Amino acid sequence: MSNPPNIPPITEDGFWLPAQASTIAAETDHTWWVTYWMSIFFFFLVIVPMIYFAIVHKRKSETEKTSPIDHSMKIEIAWTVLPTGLLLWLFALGVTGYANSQVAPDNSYEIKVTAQMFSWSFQYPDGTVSGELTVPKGRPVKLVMSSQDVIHSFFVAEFRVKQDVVPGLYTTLWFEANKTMETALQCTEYCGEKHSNMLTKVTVLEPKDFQTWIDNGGTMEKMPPVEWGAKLYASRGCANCHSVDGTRVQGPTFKGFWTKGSEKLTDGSTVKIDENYVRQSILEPATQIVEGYPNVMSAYAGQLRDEDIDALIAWLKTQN
Amino acid sequence: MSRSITAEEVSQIPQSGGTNYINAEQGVWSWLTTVDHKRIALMYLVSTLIAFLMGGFFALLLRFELLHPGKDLLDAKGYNQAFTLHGAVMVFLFVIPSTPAVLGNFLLPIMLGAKDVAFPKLNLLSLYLYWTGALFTLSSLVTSGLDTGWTFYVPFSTAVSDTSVIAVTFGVFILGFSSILTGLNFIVTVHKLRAPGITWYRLPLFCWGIYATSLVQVLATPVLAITLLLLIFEKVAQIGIFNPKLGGDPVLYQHFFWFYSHPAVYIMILPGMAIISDVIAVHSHRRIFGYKAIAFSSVAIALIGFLVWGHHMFTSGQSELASAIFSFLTFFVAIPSGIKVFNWTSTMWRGSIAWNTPMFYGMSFLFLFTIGGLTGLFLGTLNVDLHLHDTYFVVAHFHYVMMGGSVIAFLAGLFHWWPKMTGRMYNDSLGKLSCVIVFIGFNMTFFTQFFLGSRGMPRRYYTYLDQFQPLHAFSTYGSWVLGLGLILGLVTLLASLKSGARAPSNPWGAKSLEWETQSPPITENFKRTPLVTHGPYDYDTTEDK
Amino acid sequence: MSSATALSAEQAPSGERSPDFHVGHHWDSADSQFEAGRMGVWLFLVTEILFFGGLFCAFFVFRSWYFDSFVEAHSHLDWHMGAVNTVVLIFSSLTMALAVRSAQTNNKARTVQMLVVTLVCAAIFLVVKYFEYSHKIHDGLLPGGLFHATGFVTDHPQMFFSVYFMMTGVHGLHVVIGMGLMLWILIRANRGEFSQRYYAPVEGVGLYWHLVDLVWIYLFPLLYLVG
Amino acid sequence: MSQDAHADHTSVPHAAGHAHGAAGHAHGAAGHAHGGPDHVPHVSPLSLYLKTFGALMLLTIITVGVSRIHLGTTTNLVIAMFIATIKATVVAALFMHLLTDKRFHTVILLSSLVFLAIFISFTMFDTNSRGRAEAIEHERPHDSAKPWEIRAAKPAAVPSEAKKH
Repeated sequence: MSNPPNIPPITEDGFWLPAQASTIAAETDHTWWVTYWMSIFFFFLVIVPMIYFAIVHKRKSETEKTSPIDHSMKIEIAWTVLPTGLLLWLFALGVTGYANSQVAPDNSYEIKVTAQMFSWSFQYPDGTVSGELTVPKGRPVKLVMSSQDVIHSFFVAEFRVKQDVVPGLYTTLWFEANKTMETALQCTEYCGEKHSNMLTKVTVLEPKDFQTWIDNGGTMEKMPPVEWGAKLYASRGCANCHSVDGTRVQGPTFKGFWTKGSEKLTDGSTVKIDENYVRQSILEPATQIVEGYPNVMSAYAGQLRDEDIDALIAWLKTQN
Repeated sequence: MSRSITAEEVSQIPQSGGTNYINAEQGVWSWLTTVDHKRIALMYLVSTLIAFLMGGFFALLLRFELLHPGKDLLDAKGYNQAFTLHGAVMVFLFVIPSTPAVLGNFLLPIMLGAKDVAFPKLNLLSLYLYWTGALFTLSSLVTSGLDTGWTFYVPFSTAVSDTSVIAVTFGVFILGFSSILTGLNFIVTVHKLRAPGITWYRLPLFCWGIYATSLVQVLATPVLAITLLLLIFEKVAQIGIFNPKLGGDPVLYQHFFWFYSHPAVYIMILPGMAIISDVIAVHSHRRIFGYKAIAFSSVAIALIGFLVWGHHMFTSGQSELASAIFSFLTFFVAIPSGIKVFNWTSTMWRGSIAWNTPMFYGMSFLFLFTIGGLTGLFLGTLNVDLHLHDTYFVVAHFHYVMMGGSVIAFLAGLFHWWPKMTGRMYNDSLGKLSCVIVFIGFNMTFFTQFFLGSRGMPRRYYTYLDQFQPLHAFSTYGSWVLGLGLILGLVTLLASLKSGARAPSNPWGAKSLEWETQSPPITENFKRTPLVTHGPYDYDTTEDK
Repeated sequence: MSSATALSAEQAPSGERSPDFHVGHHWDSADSQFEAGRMGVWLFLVTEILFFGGLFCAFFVFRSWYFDSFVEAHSHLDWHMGAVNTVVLIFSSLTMALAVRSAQTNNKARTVQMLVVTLVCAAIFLVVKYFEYSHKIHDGLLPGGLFHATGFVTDHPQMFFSVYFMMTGVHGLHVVIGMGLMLWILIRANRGEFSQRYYAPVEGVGLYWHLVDLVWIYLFPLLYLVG
Repeated sequence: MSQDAHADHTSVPHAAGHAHGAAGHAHGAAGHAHGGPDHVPHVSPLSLYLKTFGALMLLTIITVGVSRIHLGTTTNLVIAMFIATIKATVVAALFMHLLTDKRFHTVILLSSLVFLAIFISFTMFDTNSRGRAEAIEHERPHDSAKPWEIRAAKPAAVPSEAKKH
């Protein structure tokens, strides 16, 4: 096995933490390292004496007498007050960084995020919709997120950000990427069978490249429709339920779909397979359920542009 | 002061034959209708160990599956069901009931010098409720399984999952009542059945720990009951309290759930701490350092534990202000835990430390729990938690606390009180060997997961990015070592039943009351109610007081 | 059961029932057993309060979110029926308290009488509840997704009825369980098992019943009067 | 083992069990087989129960009466809760005998209310303040470098654009 298609690895940097790629990452890592060294200190403070005592005070005879000292106010107060002070310091570090990470600057670039089982959809201010997240470098990006079905969670390790995406609630998250890179976005709230496949690619581009990307409707170079359709198929969740090799998954296979001519629906009627049928089935799938399949597909209305649907149709025609 | 006691001096020589609670009556029926707390404890022991083996089996399946990305053994559905059942069985059927219902049940009355718990029939009812709850929970194995995670988060569990959610939640609902009744029983027992001379400050610290646990059981578990009831009604009658489509709130479910389940973490760890306090003092033959500090920190943990549940929800969509407050309070629960750890280490100072199985497990606990506790600081710190939340770091953290803490402590307690419970001595070398293997296997399995998580590996993933494969594989190899060690430990104990030497009444030279009666005790625990004139840790010291 | 040796020492040799027949072998006296039992019941009531507490929490959360809906929806409840039930339940609390008192004073006939009256009150409560429920069901004033009444001007009346049905339903279940418990002590009282030295079950059930009353004391104004 | 008649029972009462809480009971004479005191109930006079019932009825009428006067829904709610709490206290103190019972049982009851209050208030603290950080941000724009200073300065009156250049 290898990574799911198009998902780049997380950039590693040292033993513990991934590389930093956002403006808040450094502060988060600072808190991490403070906590880390504090933990190391207290760990040895407990474990070294434990091992030392176990060795030097190993029992030599059953009648051995032991120390009568069973408390010491001074030392007990010391080991209560001192850690309390350190913990309050940790809290202060944490809450400061948190405040920074929660409140987006006013000039943020706003992207709407819709999560559904098991794909992500990013809608840009100009209407461009993409299954992958592409953001400009050096500009705060604010994500306004909601879920169509169950709870998901948005996590990009290099940005040090995470936020659950909840149905019936808008949650927000912001970051400012400070280097151009590619990485993986992972869903971190268990959302069902394909939870671990709910990944997508995050790309940070130079502002001018990002502008090009937006102008091309979410690609760097204009792709031919068939190729664009294939990409949408892979990135927008179609592949989870519709196979291209004829195996039956949740929904009908796309193999030989276009040449089949017509489809029998659960209400007994038969429809002709044409552009209108496909369009309708993508935008409002519940209106035309193919006989023998469950009504589980989410509606893509508002999430795909007309060009996207045209591209998908062009690609579907090539599946034989 | 010499260790004078008005109850008859029990000789150190092993008793052979004679009646005890095990052979007092014969036949299955005598066990199923018993109200003797010791027999009930033994039945709990067998039941929870079966649950432990099942949970462990699921764990090995999970680890095996994670050897490589993609399918090794299970498909995604099977994996999701395995981790759900691993969590649900371990939490609800093993860790929560294990120490209170097994060791607490067995020892609490004896340590108090009582003949039984306050309500013996209620105690038996708890056991039957446990069995009934377990039956419902495990029924999912033969029906359609369960794939919601042990947390049953809505709306996945209510709107999407087509598995046996109702049966399992109903089972857990019943298990909750078992837990409540056990806690209630113990609280009244500690208040009302202490033998003459056992003042609050002469209680063994085990009793303090169990008492604190019981408080949490009584105060927190009812909220779980109503939560699960609402979940069931959501599924059968679209009640809508947690359903965003109807105006309900899925985050509210998390509040309800964690109001119970965070204190439940203390239901799991407080008894472990209770055991360790006794094990370390007894095997160091030393007065426990900071008795009152340990006793009150147990109660403090139990109470502060109710104020911090929101730290499970820092990324949930909870209000930022609430997160800040919950984070602040979370640090205060770290302090009493820290105090305990310092006191335990100090108890070993100038002690007479026996290198035997219970002490090995006790020191393992100290090592592992310290790591578990300290890594909790990372998760309580708000901005670091944003990075670590729902990653393997969390998995590693709570396994260090639940497994490295509670389970290792349970094993320490089991090895410590095994001679009392069964009247047999086990092979100490084998016991120590099992501890070393468990310790190595545990750290291989779970320490790896800390840096898996900090590098960005999310939890509950069936398949994962290629870069994590070597670490996952190492963790899996560790789980095999861990499994081997645990099996060796159980075999050591079981072998003692067949071939172990008869246990004297006080094999460790301990001072608390349970060691004054014979091993195994008679049904009434003591031939007459003891009058206690000294504390549970009054060991011979270098100076006379 | 518990050990034969312990019991034989406790039982009076005459073969007559010892005055302590009900005292478990692990108690030193009837009094400490009684005290322990009462403490146990109180702890159980704590769990009951927290159990209902979850629903109160849901009530307050949704009331603050959907304030207008709650105000509008609560006017669809018939406060007269709620008031009747309040009186019935408080009266049953009185008779329950008197049943305990009669047991304490060895008045078997009065104990039985009072328990019967309490049972009847509980039944009246449920009958009134039945009429209320059937009226709501008829009007489609149902919880959550089942709600199909029309004519509401606010958005979330179904949440009010979710909370209403859960609260009154769980409370009603407690009334039913209470009736079962009362029946059980009624039979025992009728057999003459209770006296001034042993009436713990009557008092325990009494405490439980008062708690059921207590919960209703809050439910009535919350749901029926002010919403 | 001693052949003493008290073989199975200490003659020392379980002192610890009685140690806490003001005893509300007059303990009867000891002297039967169990050695400890027998249970003697505390019997309240009949008139007390009847008066309690009367008071509860009166309070019910007041609740209903007040709720018919419109003082604003929340004011009405507070008043209704206040009266309900009086009623609950009366029931607990007199019908449930907390007044004459061990103080510890009152502690038990109150502790449940404390934890319930924690549960409801913390939960509502979240549900009623979600998204507030964004609102605060809108009024008081935020400087990532110094989040606290800006809050302390509280420049709520300054239009956000003017401050940010």
